[in-house]
Amino acid sequence: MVRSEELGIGYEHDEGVAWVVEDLDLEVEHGVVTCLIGESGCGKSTIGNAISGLLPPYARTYGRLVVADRVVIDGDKMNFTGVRGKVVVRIAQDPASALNPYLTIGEQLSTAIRTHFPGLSEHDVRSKALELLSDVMLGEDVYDRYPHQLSGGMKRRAAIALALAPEPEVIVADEPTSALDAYLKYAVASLLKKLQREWELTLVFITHDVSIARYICDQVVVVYAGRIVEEGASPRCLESPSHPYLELLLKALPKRFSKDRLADIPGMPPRPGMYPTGCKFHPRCPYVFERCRQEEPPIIKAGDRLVRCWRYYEQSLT
Amino acid sequence: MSSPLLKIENLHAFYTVPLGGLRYGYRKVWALKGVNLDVFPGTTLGVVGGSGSGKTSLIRAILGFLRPAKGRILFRGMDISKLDRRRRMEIVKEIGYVPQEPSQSINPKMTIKDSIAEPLRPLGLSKEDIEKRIGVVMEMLDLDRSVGRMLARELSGGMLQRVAIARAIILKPRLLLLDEPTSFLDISTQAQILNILRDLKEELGLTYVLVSHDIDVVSYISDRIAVMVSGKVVEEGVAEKILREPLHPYTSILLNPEGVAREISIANSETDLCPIRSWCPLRMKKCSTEPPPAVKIDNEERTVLCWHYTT
Amino acid sequence: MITINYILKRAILSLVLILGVISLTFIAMNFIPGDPAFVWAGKPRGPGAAVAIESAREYLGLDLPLHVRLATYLYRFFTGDWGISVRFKQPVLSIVVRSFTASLELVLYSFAIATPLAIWLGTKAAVSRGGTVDRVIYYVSTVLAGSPRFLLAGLLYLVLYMVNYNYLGLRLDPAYSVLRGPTGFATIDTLILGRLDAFADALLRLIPPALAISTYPLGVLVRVVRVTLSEAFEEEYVRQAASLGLARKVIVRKYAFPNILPVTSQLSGLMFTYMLIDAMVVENVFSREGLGEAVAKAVVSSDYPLLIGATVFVAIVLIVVNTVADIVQAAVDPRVRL
Amino acid sequence: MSSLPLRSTIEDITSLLTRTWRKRPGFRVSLIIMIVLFTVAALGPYIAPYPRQGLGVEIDVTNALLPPSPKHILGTDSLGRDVLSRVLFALGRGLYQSLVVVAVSLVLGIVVGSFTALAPRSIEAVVSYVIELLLALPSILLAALLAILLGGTATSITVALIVTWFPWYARVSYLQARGLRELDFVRIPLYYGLSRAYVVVKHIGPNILAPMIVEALSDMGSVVLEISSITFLFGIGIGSFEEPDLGMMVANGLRDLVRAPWVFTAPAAILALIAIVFTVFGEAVYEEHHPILRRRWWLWF
Repeated sequence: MVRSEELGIGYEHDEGVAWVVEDLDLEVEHGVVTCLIGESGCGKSTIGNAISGLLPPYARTYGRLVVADRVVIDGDKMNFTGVRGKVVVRIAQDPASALNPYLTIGEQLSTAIRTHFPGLSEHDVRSKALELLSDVMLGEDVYDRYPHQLSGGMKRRAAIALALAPEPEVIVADEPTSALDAYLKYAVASLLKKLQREWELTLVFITHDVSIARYICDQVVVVYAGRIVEEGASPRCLESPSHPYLELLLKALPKRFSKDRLADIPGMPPRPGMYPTGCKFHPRCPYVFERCRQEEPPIIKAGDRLVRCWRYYEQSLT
Repeated sequence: MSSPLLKIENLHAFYTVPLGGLRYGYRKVWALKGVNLDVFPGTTLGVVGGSGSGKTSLIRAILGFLRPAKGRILFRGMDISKLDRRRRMEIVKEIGYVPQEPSQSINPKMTIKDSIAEPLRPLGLSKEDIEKRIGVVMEMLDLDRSVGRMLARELSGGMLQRVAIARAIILKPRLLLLDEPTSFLDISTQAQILNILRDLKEELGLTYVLVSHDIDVVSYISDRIAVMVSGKVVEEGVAEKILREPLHPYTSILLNPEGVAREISIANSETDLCPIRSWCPLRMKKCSTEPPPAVKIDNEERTVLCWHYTT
Repeated sequence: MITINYILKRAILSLVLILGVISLTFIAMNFIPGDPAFVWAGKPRGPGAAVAIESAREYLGLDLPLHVRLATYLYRFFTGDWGISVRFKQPVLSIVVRSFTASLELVLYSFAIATPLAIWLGTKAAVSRGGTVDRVIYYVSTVLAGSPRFLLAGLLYLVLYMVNYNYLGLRLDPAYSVLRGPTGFATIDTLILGRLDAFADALLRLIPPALAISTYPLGVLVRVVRVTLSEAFEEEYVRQAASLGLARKVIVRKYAFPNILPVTSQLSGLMFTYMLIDAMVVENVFSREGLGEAVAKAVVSSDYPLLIGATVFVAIVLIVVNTVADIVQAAVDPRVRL
Repeated sequence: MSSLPLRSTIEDITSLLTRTWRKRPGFRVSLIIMIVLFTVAALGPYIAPYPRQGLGVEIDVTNALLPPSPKHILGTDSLGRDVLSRVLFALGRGLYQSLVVVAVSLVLGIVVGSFTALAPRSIEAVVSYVIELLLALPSILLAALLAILLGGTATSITVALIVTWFPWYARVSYLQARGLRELDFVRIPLYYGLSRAYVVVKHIGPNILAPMIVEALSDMGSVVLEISSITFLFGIGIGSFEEPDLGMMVANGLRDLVRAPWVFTAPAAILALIAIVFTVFGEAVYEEHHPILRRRWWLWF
């Protein structure tokens, strides 16, 4: 459904281009929930924006990105007409800011519906909008309300309904659960999961929260410094990590019944445009050896997953 | 057992917010509705709760940013909410504060060194003394000396949070109030800060009140845990016991949120009734008529605010 | 619907401000350095001076106790007795009202010319930001907002004079001077009286100075519309709309455009002050009667009562205008609607 | 140690200016013209061909309203004074006056605004009220009143403008400081018992100074226009005048607009140049300071 080939994305600034994402080979199958996991600044939002066609005009690209058999990024050219909305929609992090404060929920829904289903009568548009609202468990009264008249939870659901209005095939959810209380996180995630099953959607779920990822995803993609460092077809990757980064990341999470010292990952993630040579993780890696400093490892098949680490290189040759 | 370093008795506090819309006037929003807590020297009390539970207000009330409407805040037996300015300055030295958002707690236009040294200013120490004490705390927090000359905007969130901790401990306080110290940080930086906090506590014999929405973060360094909902402490006790066997239904949800996976409502009303009475699995008739009592169990070790445990 | 409460609150606040302005002028009148009576009388010299000062002293009641003076002042203020102009020998209030109405007419027409044009140009610029169209609109509007109005007015006057444009000076042809309507606006009064010929005359005399004044709101509004729309385009909900695949036209019109309403209405209130100053200047270039003419004459003859009256009157108008602008600003935003 | 806040503000402003210089041709042009204008204004009294006429102490009625000629490059006015000399003298005064108005209003506004935000509630309410009150006063009428009371026109205009401009800066910096006072880096020093004055100087001031300076830079053009409008009106009323002032010269030239347009045009053009250059300059800085406008950006959807 979504396939990228050596995709690179960077942002132009005064002195040149800061490449945020490099050599990205991502493949997302139809009807699958894929989690992009990574810390802030690793480029996961950039990937999400690229897939949903929301890259700003000062973004530079190379490689190819294919969404639903349409080549949307080819070299430095982007073409999202007919893809944005129709095929892929993004759900923003903060639902309150994603709803237009000047329009009622109903107006926003019907504007989107009218755009994508131009033949519908006004009556059909309305009933379609009401249907969407009931899909996200909102009452009909919400149709005539302004966003500020809704509670936080209702806004979140209205924003999800709005994203479903064009009946897309792919939904990119960019940190939809951050800054929420624990049980609300799962409420949002389970609603998304439910809709994904019912509508047979392909869901790209971007998060930094490992436990939510474990809860919702089918496929795990761990991103570090704009690269995929580990990719697995099931949430099990998060229980038995292969890449040192993921391993340390999981060890750095406080665990409920253990008072063992948390893993200190030394240093900080590198900033875009200032990535080190060789393996991007080598300055912070406890297993670093000479080759890591010199050469960037390719993505290697190791067991049930793909890992970008030299430690698995020998193993893969045999 | 020794006497508590900090004792909070029946604390009530409110904010005034504009009535909203275009109506004129203000209304009271009760942030704290009768909080009782004891913090013993050398221990860590973890306060956990969702947004709007009043956990940050609790910290602000102790700091004096929020004036208590009722109740007492006793520090070493003195009610610090009623002290005059001069006496208060004495107490202030013993209570440090690490705020939530590092980018808002350190002035971006000031050098790191000046920021750290700020609490020392009213003391009138000599320049060498100040330099020495800055050096000591910076070393404790693994801050390079060169950082001292930098400005806040040149540092990452994790570094800034270290600076905030350095500032909080430079007066050698006995009590440290930590308001969500890691909620703006990445996982790896969060681990660094939590480790530092744990080390500092041992080194300096500090007492912590740690507020967080993340029960796993709280459990990592807490001896006791208090769970807050809607301005009340609904459960308080030894950390281990609460984690293994939560009694209050809200605590169970905090510990096992994926088990619920639906939106639940917290009544933030002005009434003293139980805030989760609308969906609570243990609810009784009494819950919607009378406010829940504080029930002591486990040899007075644990308090639960729930009718279910009255028998 | 915005609540009556809010309007009431704003009304009370502006009333308090108006009382403040009045008290301020009372202080200015009674505690000025030197002899207040001498200043009030217009710093007279010559034989009549002693009489004039004496009558001023009597009017100000300088020998009375302070509270009596304040009470008298407030009483006179609310009954419309604002003193007698030194220069015009007429009641201050009637002069102020008459000349202010003339200036206000100019200001309103300039607004009417500038606002639609500015919104159109500003939107054009914002939509093509970074492009040539935007750059041209941006620089032209910056230069327009930055040019002194008397220069523009002077050049316009010169050009019109050269082409023998017959509608320069005055607000109405002297032939129509008998026409007096209830509003004081020449263009409205003539319409009320059903004199279309006089209306045309008034309009043709009004448009050149109004054009000169309108360059200011035009320049400012174009830039504000451009900036506000550009900011709106960065809003998350505009991105969301784009992500939904909505057409650009729909996004601009439905999603971004409502953002400019509150800002524009509030700014119109603020610009009013400067437009009034511009009107006073431009009037003089076209030698129309108005507040500018009155003030220019008042300064020369030290017409203290007239200036005090004019200051209070204009301050009250500004307070009212800004209050109304605030209320409108609130009313067009659904977030504060109830 | 104490000079640091100021230093960081100066750094901010200079980096902002150099960035604007690099990116905006309008800014480059206006800055160069501004430098030329200021140089001419500084040298004006020395290079003026008829300094005594420029100052206004000498008139020459026999040579009234002469058109431009090699002897009088910009012609003469109704009192026979050399217009060029008058303009050269007036330029310096005008620039100086507007700089004083902006600088004094800015400093006064920041001080009043930032202290008000930290003051007790009652004082805060009173000062905010006074600021609103001053904002309602029409500058031009205030200047006229002061002109009667104080006599000297230049001073009364400066005072009137400061009285009406500084409340703007006070209000803006009050709003900014009110936003800052909720932040922990302001609360914490207060908690530790440091004085309000310290907090204003160390925490509030440095954080609002740079945006306020940008605000003031973009207001320079308006101040020039407002001053000239007021002096213009005064000039209309006054029959003859000595002081060299561009606004008054324009007013004076207006009487002979048709007969001798040069008397009107020369000072008006100079004023227009100053005001436009200031406006373009300020706007460029403002746009470059503005996080969204700064971006090289165009519609992408």
